[in-house]
Amino acid sequence: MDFTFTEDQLLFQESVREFLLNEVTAESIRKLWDTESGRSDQLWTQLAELGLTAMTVPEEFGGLGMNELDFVLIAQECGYVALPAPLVHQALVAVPTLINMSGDNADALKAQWLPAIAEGSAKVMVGLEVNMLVEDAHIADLLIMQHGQQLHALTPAQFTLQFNESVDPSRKLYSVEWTASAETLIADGDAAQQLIDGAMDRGALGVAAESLGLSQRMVDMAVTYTADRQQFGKPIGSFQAVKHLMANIAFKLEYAKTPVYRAAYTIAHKQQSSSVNVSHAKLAATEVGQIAARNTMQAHGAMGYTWEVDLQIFMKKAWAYNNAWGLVAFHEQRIADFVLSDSAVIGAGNTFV
Amino acid sequence: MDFTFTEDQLLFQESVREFLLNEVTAESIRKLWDTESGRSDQLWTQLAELGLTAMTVPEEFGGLGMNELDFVLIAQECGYVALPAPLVHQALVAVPTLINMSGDNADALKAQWLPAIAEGSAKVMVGLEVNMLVEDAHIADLLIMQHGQQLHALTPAQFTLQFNESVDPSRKLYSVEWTASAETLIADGDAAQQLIDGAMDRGALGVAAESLGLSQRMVDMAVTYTADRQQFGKPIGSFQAVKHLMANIAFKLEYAKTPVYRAAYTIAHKQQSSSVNVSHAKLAATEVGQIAARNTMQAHGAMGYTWEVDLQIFMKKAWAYNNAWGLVAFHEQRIADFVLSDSAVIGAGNTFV
Amino acid sequence: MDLNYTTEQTAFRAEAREWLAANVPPSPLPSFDTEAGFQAHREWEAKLYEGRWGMITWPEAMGGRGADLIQWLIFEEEYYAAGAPLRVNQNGIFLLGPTMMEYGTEEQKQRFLNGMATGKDIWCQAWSEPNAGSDMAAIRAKAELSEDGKHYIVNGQKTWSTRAVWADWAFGMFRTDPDSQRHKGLSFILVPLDLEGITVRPIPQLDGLPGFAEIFFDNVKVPVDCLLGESGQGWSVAMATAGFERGLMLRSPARFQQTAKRLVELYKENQASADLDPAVKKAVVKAYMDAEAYTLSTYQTACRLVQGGKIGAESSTNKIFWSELDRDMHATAMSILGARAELLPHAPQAGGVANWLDGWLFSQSGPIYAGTNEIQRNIIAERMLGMPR
Amino acid sequence: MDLNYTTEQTAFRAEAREWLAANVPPSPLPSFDTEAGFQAHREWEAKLYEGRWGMITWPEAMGGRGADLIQWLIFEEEYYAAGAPLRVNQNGIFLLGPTMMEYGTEEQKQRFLNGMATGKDIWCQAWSEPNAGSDMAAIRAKAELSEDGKHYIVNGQKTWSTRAVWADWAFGMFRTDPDSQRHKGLSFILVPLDLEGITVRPIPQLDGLPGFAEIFFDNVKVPVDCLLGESGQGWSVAMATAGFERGLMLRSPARFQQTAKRLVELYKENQASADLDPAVKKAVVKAYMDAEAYTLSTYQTACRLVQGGKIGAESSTNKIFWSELDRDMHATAMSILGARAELLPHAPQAGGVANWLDGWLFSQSGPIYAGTNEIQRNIIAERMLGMPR
Repeated sequence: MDFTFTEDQLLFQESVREFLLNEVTAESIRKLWDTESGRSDQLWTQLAELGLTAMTVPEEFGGLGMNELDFVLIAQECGYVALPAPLVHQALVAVPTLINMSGDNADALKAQWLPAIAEGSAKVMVGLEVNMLVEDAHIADLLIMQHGQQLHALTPAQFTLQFNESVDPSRKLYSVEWTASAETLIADGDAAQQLIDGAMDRGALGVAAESLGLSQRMVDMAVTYTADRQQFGKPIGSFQAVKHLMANIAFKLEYAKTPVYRAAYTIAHKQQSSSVNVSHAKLAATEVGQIAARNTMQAHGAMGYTWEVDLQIFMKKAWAYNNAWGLVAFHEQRIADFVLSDSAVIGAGNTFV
Repeated sequence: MDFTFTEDQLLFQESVREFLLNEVTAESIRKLWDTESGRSDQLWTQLAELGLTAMTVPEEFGGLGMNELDFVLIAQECGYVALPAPLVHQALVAVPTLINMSGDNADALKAQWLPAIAEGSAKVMVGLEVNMLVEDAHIADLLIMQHGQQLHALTPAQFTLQFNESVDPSRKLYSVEWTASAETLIADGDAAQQLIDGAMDRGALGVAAESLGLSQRMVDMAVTYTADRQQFGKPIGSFQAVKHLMANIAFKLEYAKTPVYRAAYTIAHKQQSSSVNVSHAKLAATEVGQIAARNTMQAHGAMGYTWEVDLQIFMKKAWAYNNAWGLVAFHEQRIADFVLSDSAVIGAGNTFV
Repeated sequence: MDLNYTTEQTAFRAEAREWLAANVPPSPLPSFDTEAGFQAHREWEAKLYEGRWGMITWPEAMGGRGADLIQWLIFEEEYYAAGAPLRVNQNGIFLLGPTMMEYGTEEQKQRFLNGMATGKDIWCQAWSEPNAGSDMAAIRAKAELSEDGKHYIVNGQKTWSTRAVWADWAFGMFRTDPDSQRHKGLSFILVPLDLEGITVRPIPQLDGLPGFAEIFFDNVKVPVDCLLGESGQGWSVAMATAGFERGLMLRSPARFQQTAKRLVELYKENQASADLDPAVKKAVVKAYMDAEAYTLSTYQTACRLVQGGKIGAESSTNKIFWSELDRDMHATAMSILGARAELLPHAPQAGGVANWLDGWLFSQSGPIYAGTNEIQRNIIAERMLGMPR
Repeated sequence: MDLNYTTEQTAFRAEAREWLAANVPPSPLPSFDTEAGFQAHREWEAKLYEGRWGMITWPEAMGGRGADLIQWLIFEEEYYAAGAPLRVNQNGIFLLGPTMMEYGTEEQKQRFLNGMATGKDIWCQAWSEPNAGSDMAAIRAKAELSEDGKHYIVNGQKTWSTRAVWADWAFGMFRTDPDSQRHKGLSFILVPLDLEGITVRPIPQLDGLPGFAEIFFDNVKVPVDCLLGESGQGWSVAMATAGFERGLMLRSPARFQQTAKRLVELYKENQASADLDPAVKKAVVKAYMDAEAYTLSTYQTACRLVQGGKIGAESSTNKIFWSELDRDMHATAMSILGARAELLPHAPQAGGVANWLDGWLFSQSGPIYAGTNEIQRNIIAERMLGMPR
């Protein structure tokens, strides 16, 4: 029993954090808002150079062969800077979907795409029905699309996109028009369903981990702001009401972290509980995200309501993640189905099985 | 349009408050805890002398002929002192049930019981199935009991009682064993159902009004306590966190009062909306009761957790009222049924109809 | 207690309803946080004035109807139910207007009230400063009397001035006694925004539109007849205004009742999916109840005031209640909309999101502006409950 | 990260489970807030000691098993799952014991630890005073050295001493330097409760039982060898104890997991009526999640500590989390029980209420004792987030 990350994992997290804090500033994010694609090839190249695009790609395909647990701390850091690039999506959703593929075309697909993903020369996105829209479809070299109980792989010539503007200017959401055909089909029936379920869980894990980072960032910003901002002759951060707004985020955030790490672990180790664990992680982390948005907005006063203050970058993403990769109702129901089933073994001593 | 009480109503409320504050002290309540019946004949006589038992009895039966609206402020004061006597129950539930009775025995029943109620020489209680147990059945001279869609009237010889101890030592709850017979039957079918529904609404109105008083009392006690109690060199009431605990009761309490008054008005004026109005009143007032209990307990610190501190007298009653005269779910469903019906006319301009 | 409208009140409602049905623009005006929208709203103010529906609580002689608070509530109900435009000149009509009637000279009333009423002059507030937000007494912007006594020389910076970008006039507090501290030495001054030395810098809001602005004053010469009330008495004058602001006039229960009604409709349209989260139905029922409670309490207060009572702590309790109700209702709508909630209305897949997102963004400001809810809770504890400072 | 138990851990669990299955009383002991119940619990402590399950984290030489925190968590899980009695001597074993091992003299360890372990000496705390609750540094009870230096003469009053009514010994802080202020000049002293001049006045709780007491000291002569740690260093010694108290050892996740499990069962038994209030199912799911989260975080902290890490702000975050979780779970149970919720278990119509009402009453104290949750929030804001004081 060891519920800690290794020194290596923590050191790598730290170096990625340092890189991201330097490269992905609020200023650089706002600059991307004014570009057409909203995405930066240069940033992607940098991420690839750091090895981040290769992390979850198996070694035989030129990757680092790491798993969801290795990546979860990185996803948290991506949230902390509100990374405007589909790294988490690709590493946690697209790559495992490709890896877990079997059947006729599978080997060819893997050989074609995984090395390119690892080296940063190709981007692959996954569109599931649960999300209605596909994030970053406009920069995808390959789209893996759900069609009921099938998965299809599409190259840009095989789809057209319509942009859907989100309240978060960093989110690039598209509706995809395309036609399912035997030529595009890559998985069907149970095999496809397993891939879809796995993609769903990993997507939810990703936004859960990012939500931890987003929440931490909002708290850090508000703590800094309220230490500087003076009213009634003292910093507003010295008022108990403001302190408690922050403490109420901080203590809940602590209790959202371990469910996220546990979910990453049980996914990585293919444990049966992973779906329920992911739902717990998603609910806990995105709930903290909502509370963090509300309380840090309040602590910022009128400043928080402006376009100029960077809080909005993180707040709007936290709002959007509340409804992405499965609504609250969906995840609650998954847990209820487990907890209320006659076969559920719960209570003391049954957490790790 | 005049949503205020008359000078007379307010003056009478004040004189009743003064009487109750003098006569119904925490000390006197604790003394009653040590008696077998938990009730005081002397107190009942005093209430009768003040005219309170006669208030809702029609003038032709020796009463004051006042209605639910006249009585609601009195019920609020009864809550403020946690009156250990079934005045609200009798005036708001039993008396109107008798008044609204029709049929063969109705006139005889009214003539026998209403004058006695008015002068304080008889007590009549109503037992509805929604409450499972009957409060103060042990001191009732007449019990009106629901039996499905029937009402029966029972004298003490016709029932036996079993005491059910409540967390609130002032509540005297009984299960009643009795046998329905043609002899005891006083209303049947639709006529009985109407009486049952009316009793239910009035009972809920009563505990709603009492809950306002209970909540106000808890706030008053906690404000006093936290002004006296010193920690870190100043009164704990000067800490913002403690202030906000109290403010969160106070502002919600303000918005629970008008729904209670509106419900009393629409019942008194037999308006169709009264059932929905009562449910709103009950939900709002008992919710404030729960918040008041929690926050004043917290403000009292460890003192609040003791038997010695009088807060428990009011807190435990507020807890009990949350589940009396219809659970939260029941009242919410009544409002939902109205609001979601296709015929509901809601929105601006439709509050008073 | 009599919860029936009088015949006169019912007739008044009918008259308002009829006029609104005939005059409210068939489709919503563009946001008044855009230049075109601002102009359209200014024209709507003029139309309201023509029908004598612009400032119904003002005396008849000033173009109003001398309406009492009950009539005002009735009119607001009809106004919101008709989906009429927001009031671009609310700062003028509801805040400055009543203050001017109380504190203004006869000459000032003649000069300003008509322009305010007709929509010719749109007014904005110039109260907050970068370091004087919740703590208004910390104001530093100066207005020094010129040597000839004809002008105030105004210097300093104001911020969070709502609708200041295209407004004509501002009113606010300035420190006329440079050596004064806190609440003393402040004066209430009216400033035409086209004077030399004034720079208005728009502040974009969360939605990107410039809903408020900073105003910079660089040796601006404001004529002395723009002083409202006595010099050095600005705090008392402003408190009258603040009382109005936090009080009834700007937080019409009708607005929240209509939001609750739209929420019920949204829920019914999406009931199957919404009910997957059992909290939603409960929240919808609560929205209805709370909007009702806010209405009931407002009527009670209005009746008390009509009978000569004074406004008490209601201005703090109602600030918390409506702002948290508004945020909660919009949060529930966002839950119902699910994956669509984040989309702007023009997004191809946004079907049915209406303006809930806009409302959600706007509702974020409720617990902050006009005195944060933390400050209001302090006020309730200290002034209403008498807790120690 | 490896979330599997080792073979040794699994074997340890099996051993604990087996012993508990054979030894846990078949029906619950009476409350230890009654005299008979106190005695029954004292005997249970002795039985635990015999089986070497009383203080498993203590060294083997002292009758423990030298268990690490993971083993402790495993044991707690088995203990709560077996429905074993509450620990009447928890103040001794979990608070004073570890403190004494760190600060006690060899002679003190010999003298006190065995009596504590066997249940012969039941210990209570004597920390709070009427005016020193949340503000512990305001302690006034005095312990003055006698002229011959052999005794402390103790005077003053302590309060909120849990289980003090029938306890044998108390430990607490007293002011040994009469001129000292706040945190200085305090000493940590052990006091036998049968000394002359000591009066223990029971304080009945909300449920009417004397779960705590006031202790009055009137010229009580306490031998100087009852000083723990150095004279005047009481604050440091006590803070070590407070750290333990707020920390892991007394808030076993197992307790909350079992409550969550019982809540799930209660819900399933009453599902038809419970589902009429849609909030209930949501609350039940949340209870399960939060109890899991508390367990996960406790394991993480335990693993960190086992690897040599230090405890940080966890003691404040976990205080808030478990106490509000416990109150919420019991509130949900009260909702499910409906009209029965207020009934004592022996009421004829109480069928199925079990001990939920007792738990509800007890859960009220959680946000208050061991440092109110308001204080904990201050600590999180100031020490964990670095907000200004």
